[in-house]
Amino acid sequence: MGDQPIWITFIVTFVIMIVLLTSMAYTTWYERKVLARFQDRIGPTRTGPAGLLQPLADAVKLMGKEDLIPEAADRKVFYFAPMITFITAILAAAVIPWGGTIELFGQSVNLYPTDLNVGALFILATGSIGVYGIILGGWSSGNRYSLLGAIRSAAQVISYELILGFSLVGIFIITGTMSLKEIMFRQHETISFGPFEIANWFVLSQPLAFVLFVIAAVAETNRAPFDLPEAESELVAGFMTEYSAMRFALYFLGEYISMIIMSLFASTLFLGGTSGPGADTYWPLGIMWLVLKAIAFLFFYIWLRATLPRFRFDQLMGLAWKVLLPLAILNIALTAFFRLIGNGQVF
Amino acid sequence: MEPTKTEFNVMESTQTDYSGTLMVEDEHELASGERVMTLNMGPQHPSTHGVMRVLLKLDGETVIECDPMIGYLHRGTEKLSETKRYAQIVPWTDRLDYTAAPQNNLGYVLAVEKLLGLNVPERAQYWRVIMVELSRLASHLVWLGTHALDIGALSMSLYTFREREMIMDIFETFCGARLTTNMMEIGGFSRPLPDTLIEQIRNFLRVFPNRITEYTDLLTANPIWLARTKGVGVITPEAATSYSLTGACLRGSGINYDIRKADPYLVYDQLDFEVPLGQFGDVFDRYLVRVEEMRQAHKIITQALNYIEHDDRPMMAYESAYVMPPHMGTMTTAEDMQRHFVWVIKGFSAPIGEVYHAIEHGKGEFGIHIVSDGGSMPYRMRIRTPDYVNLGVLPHMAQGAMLADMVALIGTIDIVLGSVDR
Amino acid sequence: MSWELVFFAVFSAAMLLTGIGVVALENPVHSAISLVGCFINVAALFVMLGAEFLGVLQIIIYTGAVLVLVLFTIMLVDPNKLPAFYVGKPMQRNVSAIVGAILMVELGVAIVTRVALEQIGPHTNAMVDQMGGNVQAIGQVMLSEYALAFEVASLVLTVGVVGAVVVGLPNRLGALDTVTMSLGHSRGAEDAIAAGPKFESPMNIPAERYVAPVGERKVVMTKDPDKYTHPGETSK
Amino acid sequence: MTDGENQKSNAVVTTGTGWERELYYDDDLSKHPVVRELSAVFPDDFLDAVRFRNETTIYVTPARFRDIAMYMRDHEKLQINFLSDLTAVDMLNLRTAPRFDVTAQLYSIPNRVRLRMKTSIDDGQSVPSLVPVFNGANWMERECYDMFGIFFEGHPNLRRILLQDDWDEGHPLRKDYPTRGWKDFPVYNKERTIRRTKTRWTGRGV
Repeated sequence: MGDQPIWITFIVTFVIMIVLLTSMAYTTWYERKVLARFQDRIGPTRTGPAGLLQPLADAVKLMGKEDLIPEAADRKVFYFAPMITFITAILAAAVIPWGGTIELFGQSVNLYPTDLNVGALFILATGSIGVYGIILGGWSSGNRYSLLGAIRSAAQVISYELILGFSLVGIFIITGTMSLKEIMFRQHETISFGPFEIANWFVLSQPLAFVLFVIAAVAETNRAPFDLPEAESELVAGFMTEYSAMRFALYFLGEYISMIIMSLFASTLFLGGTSGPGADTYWPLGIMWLVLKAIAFLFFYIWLRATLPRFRFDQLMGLAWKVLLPLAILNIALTAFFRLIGNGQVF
Repeated sequence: MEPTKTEFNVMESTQTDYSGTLMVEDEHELASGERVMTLNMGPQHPSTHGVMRVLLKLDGETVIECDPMIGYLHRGTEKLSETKRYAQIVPWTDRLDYTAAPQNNLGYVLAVEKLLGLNVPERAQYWRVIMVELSRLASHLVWLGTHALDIGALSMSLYTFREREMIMDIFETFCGARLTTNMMEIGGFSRPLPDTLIEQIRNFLRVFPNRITEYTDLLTANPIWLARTKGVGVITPEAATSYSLTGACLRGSGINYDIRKADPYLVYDQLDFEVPLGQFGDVFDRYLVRVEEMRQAHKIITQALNYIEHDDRPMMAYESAYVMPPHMGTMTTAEDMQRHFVWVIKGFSAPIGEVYHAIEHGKGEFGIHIVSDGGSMPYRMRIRTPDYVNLGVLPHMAQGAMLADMVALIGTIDIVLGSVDR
Repeated sequence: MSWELVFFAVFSAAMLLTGIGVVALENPVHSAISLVGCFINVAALFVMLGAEFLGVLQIIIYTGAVLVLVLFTIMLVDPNKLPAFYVGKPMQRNVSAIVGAILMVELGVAIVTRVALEQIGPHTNAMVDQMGGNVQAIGQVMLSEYALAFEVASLVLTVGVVGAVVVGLPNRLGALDTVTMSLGHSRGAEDAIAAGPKFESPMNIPAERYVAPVGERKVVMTKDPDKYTHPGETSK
Repeated sequence: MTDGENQKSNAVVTTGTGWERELYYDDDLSKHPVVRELSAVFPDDFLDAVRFRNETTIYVTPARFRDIAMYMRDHEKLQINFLSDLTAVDMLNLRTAPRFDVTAQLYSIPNRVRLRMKTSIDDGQSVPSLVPVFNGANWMERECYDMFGIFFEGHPNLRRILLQDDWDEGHPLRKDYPTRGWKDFPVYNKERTIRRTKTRWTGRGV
């Protein structure tokens, strides 16, 4: 990190921010289009070609709306709660690597804002602060539906963060590091499998952890079928019931940014990150591979939403504590055991 | 006369419904009830299927008491019917259960025909069966879509509404209206059938079985769907009978009471179909029963259409006193024109007496009770709608359920608030 | 003045301010939010010291789990309904002042002994770097040198969890035994109460629990309206 | 699982026992099993039986309204175990007294027969509630109270149901209740509730 001037870091961060905010807007468009195809519709078509200007129209609409604050609300908390969600969601992008160090215009440029040596945990930490936006928003609305949504959300995020963390431990054991960059570059290596050379993606060596991670990631971002905090059928909109205009939009955007970050996170950890044909020689190809993997993961998110009914709250918690947690611990134990065998410390 | 007093039988009280007794307006009266939270579900809530308000008392997310409050859509149909001539009431019945208007029309029309002693031609009866079964399908499709949407299966509602659209198109071809059809007339049908109708129905019948398979593929084996519906909202057969439930709510509990079989009207005794019965009376059983009823309705429509397709007989009963004269007659003959005038201005005088006629509506027993004093308007018309009575079991089912189950329970009763509030 | 000093000043000032906010703010939820801010600043200080792992753990465990649960509890309590005991008694204030002072002194002594007397432990920066980073260092120390303490701590936490479950077990529906009858319509109420007997509440009867049968479920099909008209026939 | 071969195999009773389904529809009302049983068991309280369009109506006294329903529900052969509907008819224009007919549409699911049970009461008189016999009567009686002002003795929760709790205009399905309600009925309400406004073209009030 020290080998580049700080202004280049700022430029890289700025570019990533711009790309992230734009892509977040277009994730809403992407979700609406894909969901529409699942449901035998065509989705937005009126604003721009294929509805491509729809996110802009939505943004204008949301900014132009009246910002209502209920009388029973705790005004100050109500005011800044959405920002917590939004800011922490964006903060997590700081440790996602988009490639290694490249030479550009005679400067060496790192394609990541920072390479924290606990990068994976940093993402979990931002997630755990992000839950405050939900609880405080629910509480400060002074609405019982919001409160119920907030309580559900708190319990859900705490439970699933545990599983999210535990599912990563296997990778930490294999790689011996928590830095996302190093984990990613470990997957650029290939292993020979008979006559074939295949990429050493951790989804191959840690399939159980990947499944657990996907489930926990869906639950952590409050998406269907785990969208209980905002279950629109029983809790109206959960913690967001009383929010309107830009404040609602902040929650909305925070959710989509979390989705994108989780997709990038999963791609980096399990699907090789930027690894792919040609990625080692041309860095734009690497970024393209990462984006494609993230888009595939986002597609999976939307697929789930279009297909599955919603869990009940007790079933959700039961799933977390009775099924997923023992599996995660089993995965850790197995990985540690094989690592010991590999080190020659057992047999 | 003094109000009569009878000693109250305490022994019976164990089976009795006390729902709503715990209506504590002041929260301080719940001395030790700090853990009780009152949640007002509705009247503007997405899952109450209209303007219903359910007052819930929650312990955590467990419902300890539930009190449904209805009447936000009360339009006084029964009172209005006392000021309308018999033929004028038919459009009012459209507005009861607006997802299945032809069935409401049929229930009313059959009751009036029973009062008048009218015999309707066989062809009209078959067409009534076809239209009513289509409308039963439409009603069940709306139920399936919204019920699945409540439980969280987002796409289901769009799939079911796609098929409902085809049925609505058939209605539009048949009578010109889609939702509030005003389709049945006292005495049969007075207008000729459109040319494209049969082809349209055939089209629908061809695609529909595959579409049912699509729904069941998406839901019946889905573990989340099973977890949300199995063992939830159990009604024992005894409770179902005691609560006067009808339709799939009663048959889901395993009691065989389908008016089409038990007390056949129209030509249902000449058609071959089966009645599905559930075994355990939970939400999943009611779902299975309704899906199977859709298959049976498809079977009934196919049979009726095959029988009546090339029929050319008249569709209107010829009872000069009670039915409107034919259009051509009104235009050409003096007698018919006079009768038309009298029929429109004055209506007809029904016999003195009272009748109750019940049909198997998509949601249960739809009964019309008419008391006639011999005039051209009903002296008293009572509409027994299935949803209203079925909704009464909600407090019983909700005790001990989770909050998230409430939407499944409201959905499984299959209510339409226009029909509940009348 | 180096940037590090500026950041240190900012973080510690924010930490102190939010720490004061915890005790000074009236609304308990606001206090809890202050505590969150305090913890985040502590984490920032950890990161500045080069202990990123501790900083992140501080956020994940204290901010993300412990304080969420605390906030959770506070949210459900209406501060206006608390009995007077919880508002605070003079004795409590005095005791808390004394305890606070003692803790302060202990902390001061610890700092003074470390800095002034230069009694620094074996885990210096160089040693941490040699172990391969602070994550590895903490791991090794925890599971070798302090393994016993680590296990005892986990045992104590387990006992705590079990105790919390036992204490928190709800006696479901048992708390509700007062029942009143309200008949919304004023005229109706007078007459109906005079006319009808009062009933006991059915709420004391525990809600029936039903176990869903395992295996595939099928509907019974029948064409005979006289069959299955009695309860329980279909399940035979 | 289908069983459509022999539809008559499970007929309720065999012939000649006096409980055949045909007897319920026999022209001779005295052969009707309900009539036969009730006139034997409740000779004073069973008043009359009427047949119209193949439907049987029995009239009972209000005092034993619930007892008779319970008797028929628990009777081994009658098994009238289902309450289809419960309502009332305001007979104001048809006779002088008593004013209301409380009507219960009963049904026997095993026997597949309908029966209408009626009892006549005056305004202010109460009827025993059917809730201890059929739970479904709960909401039906609430609606009946709401619409007619009939009190059901022993009902656990007799509140208005379709109209709001503070409805102060009486009970709308009574025959002396004007269709547009009391407040807009000019005879009773001299002050207009809808304000008179001048229209633009005619200048006349609406």
